[in-house]
Order: sequence, then C-alpha cells, then structure tokens
Amino acid sequence: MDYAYYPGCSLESTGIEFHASTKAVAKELGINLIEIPDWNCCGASSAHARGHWISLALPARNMAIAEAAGLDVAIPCAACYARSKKVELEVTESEEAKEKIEEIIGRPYTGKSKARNLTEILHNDLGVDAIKAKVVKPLKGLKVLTYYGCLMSRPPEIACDDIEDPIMLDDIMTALGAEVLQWGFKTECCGGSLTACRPQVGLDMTKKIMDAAKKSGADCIVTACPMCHSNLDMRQDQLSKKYGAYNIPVYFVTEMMGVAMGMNPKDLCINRHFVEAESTLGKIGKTSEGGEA
Amino acid sequence: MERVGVFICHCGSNIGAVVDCARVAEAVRNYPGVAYSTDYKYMCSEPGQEMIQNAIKEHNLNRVVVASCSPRMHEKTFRACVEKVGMNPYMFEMANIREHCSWVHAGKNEEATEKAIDLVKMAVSKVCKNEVLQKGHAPVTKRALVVGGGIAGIQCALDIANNGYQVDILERTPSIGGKMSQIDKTFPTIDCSACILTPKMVEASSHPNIKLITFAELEKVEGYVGNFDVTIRSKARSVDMSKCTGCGTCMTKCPGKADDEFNMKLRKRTAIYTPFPQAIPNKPVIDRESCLKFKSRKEGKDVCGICAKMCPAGAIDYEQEDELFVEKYGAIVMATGYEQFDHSVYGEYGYGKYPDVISGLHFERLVNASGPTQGHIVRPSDHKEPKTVVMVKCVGSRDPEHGKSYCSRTCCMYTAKQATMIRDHCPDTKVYVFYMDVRTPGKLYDEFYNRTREEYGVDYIRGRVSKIYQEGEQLIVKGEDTLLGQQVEIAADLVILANAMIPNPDSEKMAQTVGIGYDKDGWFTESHPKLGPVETHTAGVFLAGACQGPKDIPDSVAQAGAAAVKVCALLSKDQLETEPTVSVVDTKLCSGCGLCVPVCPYKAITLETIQERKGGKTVERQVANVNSSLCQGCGACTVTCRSGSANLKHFTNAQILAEVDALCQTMQ
Amino acid sequence: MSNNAVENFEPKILVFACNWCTYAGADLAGTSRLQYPPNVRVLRVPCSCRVNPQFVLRAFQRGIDGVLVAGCHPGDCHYTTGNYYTRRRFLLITRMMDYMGIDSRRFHTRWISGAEGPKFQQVVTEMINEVKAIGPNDKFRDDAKIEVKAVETNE
Amino acid sequence: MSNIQNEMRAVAKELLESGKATVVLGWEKGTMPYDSTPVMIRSAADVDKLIWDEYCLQNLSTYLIDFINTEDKVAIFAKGCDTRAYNRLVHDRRINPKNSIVIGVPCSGMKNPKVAAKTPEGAEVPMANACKECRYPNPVACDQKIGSDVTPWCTAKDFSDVEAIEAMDADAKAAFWKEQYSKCIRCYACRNICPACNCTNCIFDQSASGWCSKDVNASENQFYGVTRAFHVAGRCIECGQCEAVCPSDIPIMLMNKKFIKDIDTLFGNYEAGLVTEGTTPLNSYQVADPEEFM
Amino acid sequence: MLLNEKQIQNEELNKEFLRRSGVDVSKCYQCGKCSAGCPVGDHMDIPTNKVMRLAQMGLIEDAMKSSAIWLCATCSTCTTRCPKGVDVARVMETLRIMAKEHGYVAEKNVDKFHSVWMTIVGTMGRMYEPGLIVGRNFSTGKILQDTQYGVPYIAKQKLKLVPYKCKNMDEIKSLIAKAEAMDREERGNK
Repeated sequence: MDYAYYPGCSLESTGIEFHASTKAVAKELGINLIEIPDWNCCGASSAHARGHWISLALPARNMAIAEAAGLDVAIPCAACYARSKKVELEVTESEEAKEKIEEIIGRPYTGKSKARNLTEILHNDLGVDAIKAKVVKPLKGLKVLTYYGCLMSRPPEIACDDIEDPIMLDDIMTALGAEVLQWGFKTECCGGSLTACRPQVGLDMTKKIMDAAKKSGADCIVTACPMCHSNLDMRQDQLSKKYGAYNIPVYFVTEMMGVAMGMNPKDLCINRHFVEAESTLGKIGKTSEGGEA
Repeated sequence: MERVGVFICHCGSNIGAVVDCARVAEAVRNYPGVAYSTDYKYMCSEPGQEMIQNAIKEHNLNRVVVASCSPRMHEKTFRACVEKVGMNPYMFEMANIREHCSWVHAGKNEEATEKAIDLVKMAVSKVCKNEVLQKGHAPVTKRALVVGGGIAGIQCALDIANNGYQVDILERTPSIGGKMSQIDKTFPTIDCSACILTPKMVEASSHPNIKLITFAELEKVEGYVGNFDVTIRSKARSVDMSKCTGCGTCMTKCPGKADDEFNMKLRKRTAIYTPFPQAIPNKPVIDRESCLKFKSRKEGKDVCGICAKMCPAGAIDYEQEDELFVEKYGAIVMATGYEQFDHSVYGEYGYGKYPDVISGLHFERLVNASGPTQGHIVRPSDHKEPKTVVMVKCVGSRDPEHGKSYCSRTCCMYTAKQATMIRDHCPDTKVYVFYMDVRTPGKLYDEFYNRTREEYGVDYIRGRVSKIYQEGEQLIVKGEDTLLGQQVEIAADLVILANAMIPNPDSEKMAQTVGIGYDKDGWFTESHPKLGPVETHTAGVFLAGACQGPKDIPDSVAQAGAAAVKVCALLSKDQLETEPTVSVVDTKLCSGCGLCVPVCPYKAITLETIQERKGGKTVERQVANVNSSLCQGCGACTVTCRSGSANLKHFTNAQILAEVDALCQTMQ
Repeated sequence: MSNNAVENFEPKILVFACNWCTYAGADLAGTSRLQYPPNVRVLRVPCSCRVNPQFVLRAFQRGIDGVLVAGCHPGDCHYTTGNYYTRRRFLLITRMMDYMGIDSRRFHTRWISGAEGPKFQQVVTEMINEVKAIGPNDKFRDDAKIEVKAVETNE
Repeated sequence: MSNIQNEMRAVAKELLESGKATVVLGWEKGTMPYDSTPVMIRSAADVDKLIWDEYCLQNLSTYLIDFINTEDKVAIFAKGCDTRAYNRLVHDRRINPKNSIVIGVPCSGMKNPKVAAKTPEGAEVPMANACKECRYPNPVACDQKIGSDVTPWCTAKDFSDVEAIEAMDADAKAAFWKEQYSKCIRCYACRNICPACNCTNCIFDQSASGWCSKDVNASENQFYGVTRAFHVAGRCIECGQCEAVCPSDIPIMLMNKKFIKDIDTLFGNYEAGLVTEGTTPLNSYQVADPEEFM
Repeated sequence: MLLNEKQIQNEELNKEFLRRSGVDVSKCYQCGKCSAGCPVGDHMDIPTNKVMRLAQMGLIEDAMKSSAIWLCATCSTCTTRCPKGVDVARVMETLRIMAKEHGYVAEKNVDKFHSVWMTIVGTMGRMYEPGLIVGRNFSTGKILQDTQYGVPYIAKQKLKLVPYKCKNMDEIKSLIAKAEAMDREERGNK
C-alpha cells in the first residue's frame, strides 16, 4: 500500500508525536508513506480568511506533486486534510476551477490524486481486522473517549465518516482492546483556531469539552487532529490553574496503536505531551476496580 | 353539405367598441360553408339565442359558430341553445373575440377586426369538419369502497351508509380505528379520544349498510367511474371469523412475543393478538412472523398450537391462506391516513438511539391509561418520572434538507396539548417547548396555546434545537433562544419530538394502483386545490383525511363528510353521462404497435385481438382499443400514433389542420 | 424598399393553447385587460400533448411566421402527465427546426398557467417583437405559395 | 466469408430437412457482382443458392412481416443491425417471434451496391456509410449463431456529421436541406426498407387524411423528411438502409442521427432495438427531464 | 436611519456579497439552529442567525462590523445542520474576507494572526511558528505586531530550532501572487 505522505506543518512541530507514531505504525502495518518532496503549507487556518483562490492554490501544489507521482495522499492532520480535500473536490466538480488552479500553480492537477485522511486509510483501506491482528498488548481496562473535532466531520462533502456520530476512531480503539465511552462532544469544535488570538474564547470552548470528559470518567481522550491535540493537551494546565485539576491525557490514535502493537512509548514521543501521558498507560491490563479513584 | 350559421356578438360595447362586428359578419358571409352570417348586441341574451334558433330553422343550418366571449364562459349556453332546436350540440363552435381580442387590443380597431375575422374563419373551418357526437351512458354500481378505516374512513362510510348506500371499509390492519385509537386525548377540548371514537367504530360495525373488510389490502383497481372492479387481498388471519366469538382465551397462554406496534413498541404483545382491547372486529389474528408454530414450520417442525387447544370455538385455523376476491363499486374513497416521520435521520438528535428521546405518538401511549405504563408519565429507560421535559417542534417538518418541506399542521396543537397533560399529571415537572412558530389557526386553538403558557406555565423558547446528547442519566438539549439572542442548554429527563406527518410508505404505489395523482412527498393530489379539495383527477375516486396532506381530526372528519356527499351524488344516479370527446382508434389503420398504450394516463387503451378477412382467410391481429368510459380526451395517444389511426373526437387531426390552414390561407 | 417592408411587417403567430391552463391564462389576460399586439391567433386544444409536431410543420409550410405551443406547467397537467410528453416531443422538435434552418425565435414552447395572464401577455409580446425583427418566414414554405405572394408584392 | 457461407448452407439444410423451418430467408447472388439479393428457400435442395459476401447489406427481418399470419416457420440470417431490426419489429408486434428462427451472423461491414455500381471498375468500393459507424456488428439476440464474433470497430456514436450541420448558420442549414429535399422524388424507398417504418397504413399513403399533399416540392418533401424522422425517433436502429437505398442520395441518416443525438443528451443514452418490450424515449418521460420551457 | 435608505446605501455591498458568497440567504427562515449549535455562540456580539438576518436584509455593512464573523471557527456545524441547506459558514467567510477588504475589522487580533500566518507562509513556504505559540504570545506577552513569532519554543523538544524553508520558494511566491491577483480580480469585476 503506497501513499504520498503529507505531514503538514503541525506534524513537524506541535504534533511531532503524530508524525512519529504515524510513521512507526504505518511501517508496522505495511503502509508505505512517501513524503511529498518539498511540500508547502496548505494554508489552513488563515488562507481561507484571505481569499478563495489562495485557499485552494496552496494545497493544490502538494496534490499536484502527488498526482505526478500517481499516488493518493495520506494526510494525518485533519485541517490539512480538509483543505486538500476541498481543492480535490473543486477541480473534479468544475472544469473552470481546475483550469484556474492549474494556471495559478503552474502544474497539472486533475483531481485524480485523492486527499485521504489517515484515519480513513487505517479504518477503510487497511481495515480494523488487520489492525487487530497486530495487537500484542491489548489496551484492556483503558476507558477512552474518542474526539474527532470539526475538521474531520464537517462540512459533509469533506467528511469521511458519519457527520454527527463518527465511528472510525471508536472502531479502531475497540480493536485495540480499549473500552470506548460515549459522550456528546465527539464532533464539537475545540476552538483551536481561536486560541492564538482570542485565548479566552478558545479556553472556554476547550473547557466545555474537558468538563464533559472529566464527567465521563474516562482515562484519556483519543484524537486524530494535531490542532485539537495541542489545544486540549497544552491548555489543560491553564484550565487547571483557573478551574481545578483536569489532567486527562490526550493521545493520537496512532500513539495508541503503537502502544498496543508493543512499541516503546518514547519512540512514539508519548513523553513529549504536556499532560503527563506515560503513567496512564500503566492502567493497561489492570482491572478497573483498583483504578477507579 | 355544410350550412354554417355565423353569429357575431357585440357583447354590448365589450366587443363592439373595438371590433367592427358588422364587418366581421360581412367578411365571412361568402366563406366556404357559410350559409348565414349576422351580428347582434348580445348573443347570449334570450333574444340573441332566439335569433340563433330561428336562423337554424329558417336557413336550414346544420352547424353554428358564435363569435363572442371565451368558450369557458358560454360554450355550454350555446350548446344548449342549438340543442333546443334539434341540432347536435357538438355541431357548434365558438370564436373567442372578447378575451382574446377586443379586451386585449383596445384602440387597435382595425387589427382587432382583422384578427376577429381570422378567428371566425378558423372556427368555421373547424365546424365544417365537426361530427355529430352523442354523450355516452354508463350504469352505476350503487356501492362505495372506503379504503382505510381510520376516523376519516369511518366517518365517510357512516355518512354514505346513512344516506342509504352500501359501503365497504377496507382496512389493512386487524382492526378499524386508525391513528385516532392510539391517541389519548384530543385538542383543544382534552376529551378522551377513545371515548369519542369507539362509539363510531361500533356504529360502523353494526350498521346494516356497512361491511368491514379488515386485515386486507387493495390489490388492483380496474374499471371506471360508476363501475370499478376492485381486487382485494384478504390476508390469512389464521382465525376463522365465523367461528371466533372474540372471547380472548387464545391470547392468554400464547408464548410467542413481538413488539406491540399499537403501543409504539413500548411493550410486547402475544403472537395471537388483537391490536387493542376495543378493537373492531374484536377477533384476533396470528402474527405469523412471531408465532412459534409458524416459525417452527419454516424449520420443518410443527410445535406449539396452544391457542388452538385453548380456543373453545375451534376457530383457530393454521392452514388459512390469503384470498383474492373481486368486488364491484361505483365510487372509491381513499382514506389511508398518515404515518409518523422517523426521527432517526437526525444524527444531532442521536439517530433515534437515546431511549428517552421519544416521539409524540410514543407519548400518547405513555400517557394513556390503558397504555404500557397505565398512564403514568415515565421515562422509557428507567421508568422514573421525568422532572424536566423538553419538547421539540418541527422535527422533520419545514426541513427540506433532512425531512419534509411542509408544515405538518397538527404539531403545534398536539405539543401544547401534551405539555398541559404533563403539567396535569406531574405538577412538579418543568416543561420547555422549542418552536419556530406557533401556528394555531383553529377554533379555540390559539386560546388553548396561550393557556398552555399562561396557566400551565410551560416555557416556550423560540429556536430550533441544534443537538441533543446523553450525559449521564440526562439529556442535554442545546438550543438558541432567538428572542434573547442567547444559547440555551437544558438538562432534560425526557425529550418529546413533535415528528412530522408523512404519507403511508406505499402511498405512491397505492396511488398508481388506483390511478390517482400524488405529489412529491407522496400525498394524494386533489383535482383542484381550492375548488376540488375532495375530488381526484380520476372520476369516481375521492379523498378523505390525512392521505391528502397533514390534517387534524376535525378537518379529517369534515373532509370525510364532504367526500361522502360527492359519493352519494354519484351513487344517486342510475346512469352516468360520459363526454363523447374521447379518443377513438381506426382499426383499419392501426398496426397494433402498442406505443400508445403506456402514454394513456387513464389506462384506457388496451390491445385487443380482432379477426379480419385477409387473402381469403380469417386472420387475427392486435389493434389498440380505447375504453371510452375511461378516456378523458387529452389526446396524448394521437401524437404517439404514427399512422394517425388514433384520433380525438371533436379535436380531430382533420379539424386542427383545417384551422391551421384557415389561418394561413388568410396570409396569402 | 425591402427594409420598409420589414418595418411594416405584421407577423402572424399561431398559439396552440391547452384548454385548462394557457387558454385560461389568455382569458385572464383578457379579463385583466392586459394589452398585447394583435398578431396572435389562439387555437384551443384539450392538452398540449394533443399538439402533433406535424401541425406545427404544416403551419410553417403554409407560411405562418411563428408558432407557440403552450400548456400547463409540468406537474399541473389536467390530465396528470400530458405535458411531460409535450416536453419530450418539443425539446426534440425545437432542435430539429433549428437544424432545418428555421430561426429558433419563430418556434417556442412555454408553460403558462391559468393564473399567468401577465405571463401570456409577456410571452406573446416578446415573441411578436422578435419575429417582427427577423421578418417574414421564408423557410420550409410551400414554394408555390411564396411565388404567388411575390407576384402580389411586385404589383 | 466462405466458411460462414458453408455454415449458412449447412444450417439451412438442417432446418429445412428437420422441418424446424419451412422457409429460410438469406441472400443469393444476382446478376452483377455487387448484387446480393434476398432469397426465400423452401427446399433443402436449394440451399446452395445461399451466399454470404460483402454485399449482403439488405436486412431480411422486415420480410417476416409478410409471414405474421402464415403457418410457416421462417428462419432468417441476421447481421447485428438485422437483429436490432428484428427486435424493433417484435417490439412493434409486427412479426411473430414464435414462428421465426433468427440465425445470427457476425458481420465485418457491408458495401452499398448503389455505390459499387457507380465505382469505376478496379477501384475499391468503400464500406457502406452506416457500417462505418456500426457498434453492433454481432447479433444482439438470436436463436442460434454461426461464425465467431468480430470486434466492433466503433464503440461510441459518431455525431461529427450532425455537428457539422449544427455549426452552420440558419440560412446555410435551410439551403442545405432545401437542396437535399429538392432531389426527393417521393419514391418512399426509404420508408419501405425501414424496419421502424412498419405501419400497415402509412399516413403518407392516406392522402385523404389531410396530413400531406401529393405535391413533390421541397416544402412537402421536407415535411415528409422531418415527419418520417420524428416517427422513427427513439426507434431508429441505425442500419442506414434508408440512405443506402435512396436513389437521390439524400443524407437521411443525418436526420435520424440528429434525433438520436438529442435523445441521448436530453433523456440519457438510449440504444434502440436491444429489447422487445418496455417504453421508448417518446412514449415515456421522466419528471426530471430537462426543463427549457419555463 | 430609515431601513429602506440603509438598504439602498448597502446595495453595492449586497450585490458583491451575493456574488462572492454564492449563497441564497433568502432561504433562511430564522429558526436559530445555526446559533444554537455554534461552539463560539457564547462569545459572539451578535448570534449567527442575526448575521444571517443582516445578510438577508442586505445590511452588509452592519454584518461586516460584527465581531461574530471573526470569532467563527469555521467548524461548519451551522451549515451541516441547517434545515434549509444554507451554507452559513460560507456566509461568515465571505463577510470576513469582505470586511478585511472594506476596512472593517472588528477583531484586530484575529486579523493580525491571519496576516502573520500568511507572511510566514509567503517567506518560508511552511508554517514555522505554530499557531499554538503565537497564541501563547498573545495571552502572555501580548506583543502582537512584533517579530516575537520568531522566538523558538523548545519545550518538550517539539520545535525544530532551524525552520524549514521550501527549496522552491520562487514557485510558491509566484503561486501566491497569482492566486491573490485572481482573488483581487474577482473582487473587482463581474
């Protein structure tokens, strides 16, 4: 299984764990990720606030490079996925848009090369059974909440899963042996894009989600979006200072897969989280009676 | 030899002020076929009509053209006029020189006069090719079929029966009663639904003119107004109705269990069952899907049979099969009602997965004294009394993206009713209603709504709910109070959705079976939205109740009465007149290709085999045949027919071509 | 001189109107006294599906300047489905007329309901003005008759 | 070819001898090298008359109309287009499938004898126009088949000739058609050969009906041309026999193909003559058909 | 001011808005479901349905002045759940772009954030200051306009000390220039 790989800017910095764990897990599962040479920022967060064509042109270049190589693009980051998918749909649906975009980027891009969310590849292309087959250390006893955020589930034309009740992460986590709890915040926006400029607004949005997580009694949250991850993970100390302790580790789904496949947490960069994330892994395999605090 | 009389009407100054009527009369005087031509102030007046009648006699006219107003106005008048002096009414044509000429060309007298001359020439050319046509007659079967045994069907049948006509009620389920039997109370009077419905059910079942055909389906409808042949499938009841006394013993020990549809699956029922205690006929049926005996038979075994052992009358008959039979009717009333919209399409409301998010009809069963909770309002999940109830209106209604674009008309009122009932039953329970608009156009409806807020203290919040999710034992309802401009979240114990009314899932198929129209949502369409609300485009088929569109009980009952009157008017006739302006096939020309058959909206065309002599021997071949009672005269078949063998009487190819030629000749 | 002829040209336009919608719409235009040029002649048919394309061809052969076929809006047909067949037939015939070189402005199909008196007025007015601008129809015409007319004009 | 010819004779012999067929319709050699004309064989002794060569252009299915009321059991040889014609005729109930046996013959394209007659000796006679665009050289349905299937040389309909006319301006179009139809002598050969023109009584034979005049002039001829094209619209099986037999070389298929093209684009791709029941584009409709008449 | 006068004043803006958004705002029937589900709803100066209402009434200037359009996180919950199929998020986005161009920026910080982001992408080809740290700077240092973004944040070894710069910067710069030109062009004509 060969895919062009577009990590995107976040995975080189704040989402480094996602990058590391994706690469490790892909290797183990026989997914060959070929990083797009000299890729550029997809413009997520800002380009669409500036103009229609700029928001399409930036991701189009990466997609065009992949298309020249004849590969679909695996994109772990939900924001990059949404932006890349948008341009793919735009050129497939409108000949006029295709021509304009090709003119702007100076490369052919016909939409033949598809933008694929990494989670979708894991869930649909590879399949839950194939993942299950690689599990050596089932995540028994771990109560997890799956969190998809907005960019994986909306708008509907972009979504690769059910828009109101997505299940891909649930399926994968169940396959890993974890207990998936249900809550109402799977697709609620965490405000990640607002933390930078309107911190209080972002913080409030994060708080709602973390409050619900706390109430649910889950051990941790599992996500597939680096923006959500950095937001939920990093801002917990701020929340804790203001509103009392939270301390709920937030993992990338690939980190969890790596752990279940018996990899060293450090190789997956689990030691680089803001909320201490290694000790929670200690609950794995223990019966929940002792674990309940 | 055509002898056409032409009469140009001034219509006072309506025509005369613009069109030079005398000139028109003069211009066509020598036109081929014209034997007499004149003009007069008011052709439709008594002296005007006498003038026509006298001219027919004096000048031995055999065709008449009146140039005056629209034929939609006075065609009937003049047809009757010429008929009085023995002329066939179809030997008459009209030229419209008022609506289509003088009124729209004011001040252009010259051109308008020229145009009037053209129009008269066209009419003369046509009338020269008119043929004598006779209205047809068809006998009437003096019996009606009402399809659907809900309140609309029952009321309609009673009204027809009380007028002295036989009527059958065809009901798909084991009992008549319909949705009204599931409802606990009716708005705005809060009287008990069963208490007002049950007497009607009993009356229908005991009426000498009414026959109930329950647990049966409409299979096929053939024939035409006054003479329908309806094939009915009587489903295997597994109970011999003639032997069963309705004692109910059979149901006491039945081990087969199934979801109780009548109680919205809030509890189980036995496999041999009557839908509800007051069912009529109060004789059970065996649900073969859940019956242990029938299930075991599929596996080659044959177990149980307890009900047969219990039955003192020996009425249980496991070997019964569906039966098809054909009945004759003169009229059909469709009263097939509605279904409730399934809210599980809404992911944001939990895809129907939350047990404590229920529909309005669920609530009716919950609050009903003979319902699964003996009338105690409790949550389905844990049977606790809810302390906070949120009601959401317009679920599936007014939602073109995810549901239906229309307003379901009844929800505003039943939501208000249910809110007051909750407050009555559980005075400590807080009730919130999310709404977009409150629509209460009915007698005492708005007063009731206001009481709901003012006296019962129900909080109405204007805004649609965006999301409902489970948090612990409660449901969090996220909405917006658009009047405040603020988001609101309510932790509810029970959420009641006011689901839309939708047509029966097979309404489209049923409409096709009966041959009536239906709209994009599947509701049956009336013949005219204002002036033909209970008729359909198919003569002899009428509509009653919610099968035509969302309706509450009083509206359904009113429409049922209206449909009954139409039925009685039809059945009161011994014979029906049929229009002679129908299609006819010239079998000599017809090749029998059958292309015309599918285009007929009335299924009036069939291929039939005829015998003819050819080359000294008798051969058989197929030709198209138009049933003139079914044909409504649209002419679709005539254009499909390459050889011109299908023709429409009174609008024949030759007539239309003559008009075209007449118009074009004037251009030379 | 020929320019002059076109300027003074008063075309004749034949309207096939279905009894239930367009004919009623034209009646409504009348009762509402909505004025339009007197160049149209309405021929009543029960339904637009009664209009055989051969009628239209015949009119052009005989020298009509324009033809309008008009009926109920799809979905509103008095006979439920008639105008759906009209639509199919005349989508094709419109294109065939164009293919044969008959100016597409001379032949139209329109849906005009019984309530659309103003639309009837508007449609026929526009059509008359268009046909006036392009002059008399000389395509598809029966040659013999054109010649007769030519002789007349020469005189 | 000769292999097929041998097979033809063998099959015909077997059918006639066994009594499975009382008549076999095929082609025989005429006087000129380019004459391969229909032949009706009733005796096994005559099967050697049957030939198969590149001039077996004429469709035999239409002859079955004459047998609809006979006791005969008729076997016919049918090329791809002929089987579509056969289906058309069964669809129109003009022939009786129960008393006919269709022996499918894969075809590599035929030549038009009319063209051959005008071609100087020694020069290559081109493939018939309709055959050049044929997408169904193999029988679409038959009771038995001889020979082996050939690979179709066309996969999509070719409308370039129609598009060329469409691209002309109105005057040029009118002039073109007027010129073409001025040549028409109203011999009705196109109608008589057409498997879709199968009415027992054609309106053009009913002069009293008022539909048409007997006048032969460009206007009446065009009325005939458009009307006939409309009558076969959605039913034409593209055999091109109308054009092939036209003594005046009027490009009749340009009319038929115009309707085919518009039907495809407006109502969805339609292939006539593939089935023997159900509706055709002009006696059916979709509520969602294109709406241009608002 | 009279409503009709105000609408006349807004006529050109309204035309521009309708053209650029491509959204039929007349379909909105003010049910409020967009506002109800908005995760930022609490913080907006006017709720989403009022933005829709302003757009519907052609009062584009008022809509552009709101902070709501800047707080919108583009999560598209509104669009997804709209019963009338109105692309509410697109309305917000169009208003945001127009507000910037017409000089109405109610949320300067949000705007600056986008500007800085675009500047970095325009120079480096990639984001090299994660938005996360920018945010930190806002909340702690609040020195917005400065070149503070360049300060590398090395905690948890999550950042590269030396930022990556795309090799083919000429291509990216030309791409951005062309795209921006096209956006400008669309603004001006049609």
